[in-house]
Amino acid sequence: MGGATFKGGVHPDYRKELTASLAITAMPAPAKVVIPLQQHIGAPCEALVQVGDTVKLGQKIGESKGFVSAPVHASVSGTVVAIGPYNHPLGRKVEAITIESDGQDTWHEDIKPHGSLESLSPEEIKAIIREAGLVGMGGATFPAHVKLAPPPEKPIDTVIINGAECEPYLTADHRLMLEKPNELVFGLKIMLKALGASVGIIGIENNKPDALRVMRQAVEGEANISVVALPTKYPQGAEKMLIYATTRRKVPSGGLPMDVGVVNHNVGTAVAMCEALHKGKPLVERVVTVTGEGVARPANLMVRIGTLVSEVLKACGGLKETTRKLIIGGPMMGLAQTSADIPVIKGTSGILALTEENVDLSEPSTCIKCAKCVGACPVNLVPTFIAQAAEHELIQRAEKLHAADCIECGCCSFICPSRIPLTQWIRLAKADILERRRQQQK
Amino acid sequence: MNGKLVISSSPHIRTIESVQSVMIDVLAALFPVALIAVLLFGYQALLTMVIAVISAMLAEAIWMRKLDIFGDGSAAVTGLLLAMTLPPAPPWWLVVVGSFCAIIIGKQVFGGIGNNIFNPALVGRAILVVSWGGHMAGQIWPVPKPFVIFSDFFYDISAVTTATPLAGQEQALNTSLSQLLFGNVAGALGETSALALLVGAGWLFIKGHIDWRIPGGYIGTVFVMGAALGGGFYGNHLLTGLFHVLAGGVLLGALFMATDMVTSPVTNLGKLIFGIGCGVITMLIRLYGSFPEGVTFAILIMNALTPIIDNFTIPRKFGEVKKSA
Amino acid sequence: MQVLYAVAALGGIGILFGVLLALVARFFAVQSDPRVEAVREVLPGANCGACGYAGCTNFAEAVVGGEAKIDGCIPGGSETAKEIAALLGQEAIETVPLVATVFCIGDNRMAKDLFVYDGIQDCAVAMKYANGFKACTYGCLGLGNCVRACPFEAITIGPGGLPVVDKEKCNGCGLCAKACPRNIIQILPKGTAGHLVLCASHDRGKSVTLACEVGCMACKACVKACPQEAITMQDNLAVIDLEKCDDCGECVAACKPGTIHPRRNLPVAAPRPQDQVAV
Amino acid sequence: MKTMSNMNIYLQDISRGIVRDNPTFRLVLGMCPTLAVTVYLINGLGMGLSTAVVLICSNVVISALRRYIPDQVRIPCYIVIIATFVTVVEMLLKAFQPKLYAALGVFIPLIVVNCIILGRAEAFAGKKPVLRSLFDGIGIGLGFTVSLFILSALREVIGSGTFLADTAYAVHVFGESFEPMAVFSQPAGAFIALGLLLGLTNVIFKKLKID
Amino acid sequence: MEKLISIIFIYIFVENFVLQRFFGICPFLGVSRKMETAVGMSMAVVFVMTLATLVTWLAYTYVLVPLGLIYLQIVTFILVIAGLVQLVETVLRKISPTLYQGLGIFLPLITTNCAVLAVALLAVQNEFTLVEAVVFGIAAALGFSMALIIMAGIRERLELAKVPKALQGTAITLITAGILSLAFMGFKGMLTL
Repeated sequence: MGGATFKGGVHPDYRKELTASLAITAMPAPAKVVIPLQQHIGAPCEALVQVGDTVKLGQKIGESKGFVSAPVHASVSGTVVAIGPYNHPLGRKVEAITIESDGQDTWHEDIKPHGSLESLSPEEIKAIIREAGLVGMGGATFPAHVKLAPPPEKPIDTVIINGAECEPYLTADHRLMLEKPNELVFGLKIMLKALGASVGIIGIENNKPDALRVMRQAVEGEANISVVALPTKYPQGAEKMLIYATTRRKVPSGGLPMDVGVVNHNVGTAVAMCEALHKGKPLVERVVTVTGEGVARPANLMVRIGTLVSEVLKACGGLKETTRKLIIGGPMMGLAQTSADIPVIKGTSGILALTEENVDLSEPSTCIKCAKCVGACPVNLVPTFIAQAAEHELIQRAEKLHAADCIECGCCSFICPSRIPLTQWIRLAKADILERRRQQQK
Repeated sequence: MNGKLVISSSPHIRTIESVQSVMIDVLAALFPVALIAVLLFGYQALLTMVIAVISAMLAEAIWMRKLDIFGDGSAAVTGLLLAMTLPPAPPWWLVVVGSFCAIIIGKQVFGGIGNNIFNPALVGRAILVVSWGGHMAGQIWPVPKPFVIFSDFFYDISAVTTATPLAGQEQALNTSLSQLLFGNVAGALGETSALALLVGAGWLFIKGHIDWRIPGGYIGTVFVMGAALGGGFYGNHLLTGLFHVLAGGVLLGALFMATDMVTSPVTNLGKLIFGIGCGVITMLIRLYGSFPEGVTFAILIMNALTPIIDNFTIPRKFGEVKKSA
Repeated sequence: MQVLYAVAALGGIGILFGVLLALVARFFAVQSDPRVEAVREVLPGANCGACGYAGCTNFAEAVVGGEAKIDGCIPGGSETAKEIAALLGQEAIETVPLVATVFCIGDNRMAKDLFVYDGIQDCAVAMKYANGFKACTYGCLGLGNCVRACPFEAITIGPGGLPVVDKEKCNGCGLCAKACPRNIIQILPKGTAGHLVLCASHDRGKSVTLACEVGCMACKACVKACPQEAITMQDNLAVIDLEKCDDCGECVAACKPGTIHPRRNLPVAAPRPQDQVAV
Repeated sequence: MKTMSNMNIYLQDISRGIVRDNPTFRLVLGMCPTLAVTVYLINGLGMGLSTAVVLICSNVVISALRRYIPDQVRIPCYIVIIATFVTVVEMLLKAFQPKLYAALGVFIPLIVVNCIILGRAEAFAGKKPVLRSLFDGIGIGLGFTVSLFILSALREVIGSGTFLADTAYAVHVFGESFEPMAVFSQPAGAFIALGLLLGLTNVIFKKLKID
Repeated sequence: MEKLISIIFIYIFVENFVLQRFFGICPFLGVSRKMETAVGMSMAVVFVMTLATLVTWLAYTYVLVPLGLIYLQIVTFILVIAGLVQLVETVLRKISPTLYQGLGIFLPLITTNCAVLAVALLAVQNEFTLVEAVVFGIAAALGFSMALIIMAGIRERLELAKVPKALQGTAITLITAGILSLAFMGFKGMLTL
């Protein structure tokens, strides 16, 4: 195994050298945190506290009854000063709890270790993970416990840890692998036990030789866990691509990894899982790569959930004058922001500031049918035709061209010499198709 | 920060390539063969190329009412490609008419770059061939004179003439394969040196602008059909196949004309089908038609079929489950 | 003799086919929509295919079914189109001539932008990103959905980045109003009488002033000034009842931001000076 | 006064046929002969006039008989009438213009299926009085002839370098040494020339604001 | 046999009815807008042309020639074709509505398709035998279909292209047909009858 890879993909300028050698440093807790009640895919939480309440670090302050959901916790100790809509990285305003820190960081009394892995049953593990509010920390923010509870007719034999970190600029996972390899492996073991799976794989792109070395050391003696070096290519870390590269299993179109007996999790999630079990610590902080040519002092920071991005940037020396784009996440799939007045949430893997030279505002020109997008598409679509169909509102045609299978990795837009926003068009077509399907079901 | 933040959909970084850079790469790829042509045919070859490029750019600028003559560079590429298909010393007006037809009828009436159905340079050439067959594809061609440009700058290349290797079996036997490879052979400017064409195409291949399927399908088919049906001169069927690959416009067509991005299929399977189709039609015309060469017509016909090929070769998406009956 | 043969042969063929056709028509009769038949009757019947359909009957079916345009028959020309329109009862629409009117004058000099949008140039798409790049969430984004929707080329985006309606070409079909995701375009009866409040913002006064220099800030000065009581406040936006308005112009004088304009002299947005254009 | 307005209608019928409803450039009908016979001007004119004659005659006869032709079988009747006139024209040409007849070949009998004629029969002659049908026929027929004249003049001058070749008035427009752009005397050139002319008419009509 | 093969090849590629001989231009321009209709029309044309050549050849050889009425061929042929088409249409409509939907709706368009009359006239003019005439009819129809389908593919793509307004529709279709005709000239001289 190893060396197998998907067809297509692109090789952007990775620019990881900005932060790859910088160890994770803890950012001091801010005076105020804003914790959105929805930081995950699924049902939003309801506030468990009221304005004026005193909360402690790690105290559960939001909870939902839905299964596909994850609770939120206070990331500082202090007083709730407001509950109401606040800016959210996803673009709209979302209910959020604002807490003013008392500077004490007093841990909540319920936070205590859960005992050894051997003593816990899979059900108990899942309950612990849910209580800790763990979600996919690569950016997808899918509640972690849900992935560990597949339906009984879909047995899982393999758990894959995604250490590819194929997004340019980002190094948060890279640093975690270097600095917390044992915690990561322990997190993987927790998952294996919760799922009753037998094989654990850690996939790492081979542009991170140090991480490969460290992780290989960490898994020495673990018979059922292996580290796989992956070719450096974007989007190597996309779920389906990663599964294919490490196991040669193809997730069927429209299906989920569990259909081929696989579950995958992010490096950050695995480490957080370890801490949830060992220390009983809920998800109140995460590693964020603050980087880009527009940031004065790029860094890998351990940041409390709910810290405002503006505060984080201040801790890194602020933005340069030439900054023209502020992105939450990586440059390929991240979301551009209108302001820094947004909180860091569980899925915030990076804060990226691009400057004028990296922001290409040239007008798109006509497609010259160079077919580079066809070659780059990792899921074998013909992006230019889909975009054309979307532009002329030919939704049926877009559907026939499998627009709904797009994973929105951005390769086509990246590679297009005509600068056509292909990904955006396809996203549009996808939304229209899903809307139509919903209407047809009615 | 000065200036407002920019909001766009992901991805937020772009390749440094642009339409213009792609076109410049194509121009660069044509340089080796252009150089060989000038070395062989002297100043007239250079003049032909310059007139073709300038009049093509002019035609585009006039139609689009723009001042930026070079623009995205596509007109220059069309002009140079057209020049490559012309004899070494055509009358100047022929070159100008060809360029204007190529740009206007071949490209601009369809809406300009990216929208044209047919390869503009070949449309221009086809119109010239049908209109002035005597100038374009007559039986007499200037004999190349290596390094004439250094020895005698104003040497009139059309003074001594011969027939092209494709004119008949006799001419073919008079031409050695190494002659075809290095280019010391009568023919259109871009049909001379196979080696120079391969070098240029190699550059495009490295830059990722062309893909092996179209040239591969095309050249492979010509080779196979040449070997099987070419009559086996040179005493060997395989050598006959090779002759058909190296002689005439097949390499120029396969490497530079058929691979024109706009007018060839975008799907991988489609590209292969396209290449094979070009090969079959080329050989049919060469072996059984009244024209000595069929590259132009073959590629134009396959251009016309491109939309249909594309529609029938949409690739299977990743993880698509084969439908069981 | 020759003539007899000719007559006999032609007549024979004629009778043969006549009888055959008559028989076939009787035994193989198929019911069809009488309206299709009626439309079929007024078509030239040349089956030329210029309409893109397989024949006149197909075109008739398509017209009745609403697929084809009434003026789709090229040989028939405008006369046939009129006849078809009469048959399908569509001529009744043209009673009052209508015209599209843009209810926003916040051009790129008057209205502030929050950020620069880079992507698909489409108003509805741009609105998915933080509700549009303008500070005013009601104002025109100027990306031209209305322009693309207009089949008569009656709308263009003017120099100030706002749509301009060519009153000559516009026939008030309303497609632009439907295409506008901000609902800024209204279809009004043609004419020059009356005044209009050229703003669509329902925001409160303070946020309007922050976003746009010419937005209605709901100060009610016009309501008080109007002697005809033609102006009412509807959800923080002044609205003039055209039937009551007598063109006295008191409201124009009262309106501080200059949002109200007479219909006979609608403003055309001026371009913003080059040096201020954000790139 | 009444006659005046009547005259106006007739004049309108004629001018409409030539300009606004020009069969070639506006209605885009009868393309086959338009493309096929316009290599030389004389052929184009011959075709145009032959078609015009058939059109005028059939228009008049159909209009005259319009009350007596049963509705259900009107198309076959029209076709018979048209075919009869086509046969007459074919015989006349064969007898008096054998050269032209040979040049036009199968396109003479194919006048029967020229959409212009049947189209006018259905759209106009079958409904309107005889006199108006006559003028409509003249208008449309002239329109067709004019279009063929323009197209064939263009193709002959560029494609052969001559004007009115094969007649007593033949001239070499650019002199004998001119090398004509032969593509225009080929089928391909016919398509391209007509396509470009159509585009040109669209531009001109738009500039002149004729609907 | 060789002659039959030559007829097929020549009338599909070399002497293509639409691109080189200008027969059936009207439906070629009108019905090439969508691939679906182009395919339906093609099938209908193959069917009718074959049938029409057969019937008109018989009518000519066994009725007109013996009676010395060759001058009636235009009237006879067009009547026979019109009647035939009408007959087929009515029968089809009743017997097989699905086939009618796919094929029958194109039948009226064929009556005035000069390609059909031309094929009948040319079959007689070229003095083909019955078999040759029928093969000729099929080949001509296939040639027509090929041009139609290629054009439909191109036009579906041109629908989405930025063709200048004045050239949209018929004009650009004609220019495309011109280039197509140019391309097919490459087959010139391949096989003769």
